[in-house]
Amino acid sequence: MIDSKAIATALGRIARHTAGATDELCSADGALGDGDLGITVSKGFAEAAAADLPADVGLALLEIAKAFQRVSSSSYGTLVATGFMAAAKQSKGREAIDPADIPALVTAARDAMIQRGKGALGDKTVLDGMDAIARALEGLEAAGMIDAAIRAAGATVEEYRGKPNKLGRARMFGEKSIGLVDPGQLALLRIVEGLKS
Amino acid sequence: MIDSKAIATALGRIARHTAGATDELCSADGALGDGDLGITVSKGFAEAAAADLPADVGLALLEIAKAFQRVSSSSYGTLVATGFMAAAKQSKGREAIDPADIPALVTAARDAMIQRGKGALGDKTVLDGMDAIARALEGLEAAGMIDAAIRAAGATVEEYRGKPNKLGRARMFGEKSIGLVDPGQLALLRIVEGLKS
Amino acid sequence: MKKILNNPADYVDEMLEGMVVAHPEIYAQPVRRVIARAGGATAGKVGIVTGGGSGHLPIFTGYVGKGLLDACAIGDVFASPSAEQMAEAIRLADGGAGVLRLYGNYGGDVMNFDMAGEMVEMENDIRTTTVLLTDDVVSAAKEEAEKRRGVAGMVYAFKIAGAAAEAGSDLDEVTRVAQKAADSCRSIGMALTPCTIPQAGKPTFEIDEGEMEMGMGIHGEPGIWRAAIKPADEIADEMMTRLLDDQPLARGDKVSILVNSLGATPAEELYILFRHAKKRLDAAGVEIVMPLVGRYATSMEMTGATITLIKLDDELEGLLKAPAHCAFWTV
Amino acid sequence: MKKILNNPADYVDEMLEGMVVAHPEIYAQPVRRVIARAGGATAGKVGIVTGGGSGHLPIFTGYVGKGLLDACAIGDVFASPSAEQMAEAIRLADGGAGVLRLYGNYGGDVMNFDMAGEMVEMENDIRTTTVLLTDDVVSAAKEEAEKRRGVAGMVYAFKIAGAAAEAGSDLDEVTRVAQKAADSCRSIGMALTPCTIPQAGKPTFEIDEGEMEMGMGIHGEPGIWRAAIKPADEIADEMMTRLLDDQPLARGDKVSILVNSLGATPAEELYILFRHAKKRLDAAGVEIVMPLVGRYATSMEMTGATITLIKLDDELEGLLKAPAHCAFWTV
Ligand SMILES: Nc1ncnc2c1ncn2[C@@H]1O[C@H](COP(=O)(O)OP(=O)(O)O)[C@@H](O)[C@H]1O
Ligand SMILES: Nc1ncnc2c1ncn2[C@@H]1O[C@H](COP(=O)(O)OP(=O)(O)O)[C@@H](O)[C@H]1O
Ligand SMILES: [Mg+2]
Ligand SMILES: [Mg+2]
Ligand SMILES: [Mg+2]
Ligand SMILES: [Mg+2]
Repeated sequence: MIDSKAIATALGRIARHTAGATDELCSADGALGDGDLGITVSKGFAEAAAADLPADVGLALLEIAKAFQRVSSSSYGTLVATGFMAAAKQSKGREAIDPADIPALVTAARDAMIQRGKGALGDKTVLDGMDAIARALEGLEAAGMIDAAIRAAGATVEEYRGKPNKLGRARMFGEKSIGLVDPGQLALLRIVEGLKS
Repeated sequence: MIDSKAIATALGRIARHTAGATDELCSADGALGDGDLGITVSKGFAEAAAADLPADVGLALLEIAKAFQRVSSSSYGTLVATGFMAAAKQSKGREAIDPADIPALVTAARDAMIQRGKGALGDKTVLDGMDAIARALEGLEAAGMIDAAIRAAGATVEEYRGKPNKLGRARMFGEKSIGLVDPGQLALLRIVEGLKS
Repeated sequence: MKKILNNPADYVDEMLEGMVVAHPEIYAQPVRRVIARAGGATAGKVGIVTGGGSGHLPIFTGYVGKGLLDACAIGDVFASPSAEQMAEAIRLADGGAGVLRLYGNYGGDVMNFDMAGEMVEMENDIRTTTVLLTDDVVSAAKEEAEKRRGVAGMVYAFKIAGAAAEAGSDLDEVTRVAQKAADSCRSIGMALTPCTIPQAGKPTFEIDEGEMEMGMGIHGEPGIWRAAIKPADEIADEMMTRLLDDQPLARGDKVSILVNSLGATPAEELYILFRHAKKRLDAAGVEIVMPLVGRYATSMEMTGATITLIKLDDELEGLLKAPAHCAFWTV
Repeated sequence: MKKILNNPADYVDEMLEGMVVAHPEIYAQPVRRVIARAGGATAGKVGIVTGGGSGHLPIFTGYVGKGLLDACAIGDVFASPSAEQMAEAIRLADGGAGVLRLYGNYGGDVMNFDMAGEMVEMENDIRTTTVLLTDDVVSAAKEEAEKRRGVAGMVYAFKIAGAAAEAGSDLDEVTRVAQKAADSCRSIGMALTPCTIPQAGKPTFEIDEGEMEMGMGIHGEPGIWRAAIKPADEIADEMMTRLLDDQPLARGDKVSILVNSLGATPAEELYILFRHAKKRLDAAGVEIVMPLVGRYATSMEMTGATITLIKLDDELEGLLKAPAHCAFWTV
């Protein structure tokens, strides 16, 4: 079972890992956008890791969403907040969640993010990574989840490298975006890697 | 006797000579001002040389003043026009002037220029050159006048090189103007040299 | 970085503080990074809010004022404000008749404004509507026009929607004319030099001394082509051709035209552009109403210009000409 | 040269053409390089003319309009117009009540305007007076204040003299208040980057990336010091100190303050400067009336700013606040 304390520990790991990826993510975003993604992600997780999480898992996830909103209002920050908010709604009133519930939470987050950003799967965004993770976790034992998520996120980055970006700032680069990694997909990889770090 | 034709011939010479001094005068003015003096002088004399001069010497000199006004309204152009205008007033109604009248005409021009520019002798301007020429010509034979004017204008340039500019744009440079030639005095030297060229 | 500032992190807050103390009769900042009308919301009037990144004055905050906007949420330079700040702007603009969210189509802004709309609907029971500006013709093909960015066309939309709200129209009506204004706007930009985001400390893009970029966005988004600087008339011609291709005009049509500096380009050069743009419209038999030439939507010290055309019918023309007042513009 | 232009030799004429066709209800160009009011001179009203080099919009031509100027002679970029053009401006401004020549103290302009005055007095029997702006405190010591250059203080003098003329004052009276306004103005500038005169094609001066120059004139005339760019508050402090040293203000005094961009410096940064300048005036117990923050007197795309203070009594305050309208400014 995963409680609010376990979530706090995981956030601390992600915060440390993404802090180290700040420059990498900024330059990936610099090539296709405004170059702020590393800041958004590292600041967001630092703020979330520093937050005092309530015992109710739903409220804890809401707190994380709010932390993201406070420190970043770039697209990715808002999307991450949206994802956590959707997961929060599903787990409200519980002091712990079952690992078996995780695929459903990821799916809920993915769907909320699709709605918020009016994006589609296949547009070469973080959504594709979320979708790959959700599908990879389906029916897995708790023990294998993190590795599966990392594999899925990493495979998404590579799969989309050769495709053009169709959403967000990167869309303007059109064919020039082929060959470049989507910064949001890369950020998602670094985030899930953080869970294992 | 000097008639309107002789004046036209002299203008042609000055125009040719000052055209060759354009860059030199622009860079002298560039060091202490806005760098347009070479253009002002060469354009002004070119326009004057191209003008159709009436036989009346006074009206001819007025035409020269107007030509200067037309093509340049930088300080030097206006001062030259003012000088010619003053000389024009003194010679109106005559078809030719006596070389012996020239010192008086230069003096009249100098005085009008002092009034127009609210300057004083010693401020390191074209006025000092005009004054030196007026004094040098006093009582001279026609034959020696041009050489005397060139000597006087040249000596003024050298005499003032070591002094600070006290008028016009160059004033702002204060002590930094010491060691630099006043562009207006240099221009006057090139103009009188033109008479001999 | 050739900028006049203190700590780059304070750029936006000090700028807002200066603006409010310079014009206390127009602007107030009841909540950090939210500018509202000095007198508060007007009871019974539809509120209009906008929001977006800083660095575009008079856009966005500058246009809060009578006959224009009621409140504005403002982010860091070129960055979206937060959903919470936008929600505050909506609350401050609310006079009980609902609030129109009127802003440019940028991903981050849209997500945050949508979230803000949900927040105030749930928490404050305020009815809101949205109109997005999508006037930049080079930012997406005509078939995907809804994906285009919003640029200087915002100025017309603010003015026209603001006039309708001031005249007492209800939320649906204000939303309708705002959408009509947005639909009638087409813009295109060109840039000669970048600007510097204070906290980044380096130019937003690089460009050679002799080069220009046609179609560049106001944050340095890539344009259509980059090449040696062309003569002003050729620049104006290409810009007008692209605008008129996208929204053909017929003899007898009426437009307003905004020739706008991105910041450093001086008024002198805007008039040189205007002169040729007008020739194009004259030749097409199109009448110009209330032309705007100046700095209406900038990118700080960027060099370049944008041209916006808005096709007017009698309704839009009347609203465009109605009185309005803010620190940057008086009609 | 990062400029939008056609043939550099046509820069001024095309700019004027564009300005007049953009605002035909305000400006007319009856004679080349002379801008007059669209409706012509107002019979019985004192005329006010100015003149100077191009490249400073809204100065000079921009301020022709109701409650402001009647006509303006305009030269090449940064160069004086001719005496004949100035004489034409005077003739066009003359409504039978005499004409005030109100302009900045630059050698060439003064000589040409004096000549123009003599011309119209002789040829047209128009009575003229002169008031010179000498507001740039760094351009000469206080003991030689009459040698100082005129800069952004012109804006206040145009506004105040224009209001007096519009109110029906006679030539002596308009001249008196114009002189009073001129005497009450003090300005100082600072620059970060040069501009390029179109026909010269190269920057007016060179300055390192990290450097600023305090006290520089609007044509790049040398200033007081050049060093690493200072924080905005320190810049504002030095500028304010120099202005207040030259014209001390007492608790209870009233001023208007103009924080003006030389062109490229954005409104954002003007407000950052204003914010600190206001703190200085607040601390001194000096009241600010109608502050102006924006681009009122520029040097094309130069980066930098000027601050002007004008000390006001009730008479000047009333005239400053009187209605006025031109394409660049509505009061
Ligand atoms: N509308 C959208 N829907 C889903 N993902 C998006 C959307 N827009 C951007 N993204 C993702 O966010 C990443 C960029 O995030 P960020 O740098 O915060 O954006 P910006 O700075 O442009 O607001 C992209 O690489 C992409 O994966
Ligand atoms: N008020 C004045 N009285 C006399 N001579 C002057 C005056 N002002 C400038 N000059 C002379 O004119 C020269 C500069 O001429 P010019 O380049 O035309 O001036 P600007 O470009 O500053 O108007 C100076 O070197 C000086 O000799
Ligand atoms: Mg980004
Ligand atoms: Mg961003
Ligand atoms: Mg010169
Ligand atoms: Mg000159």
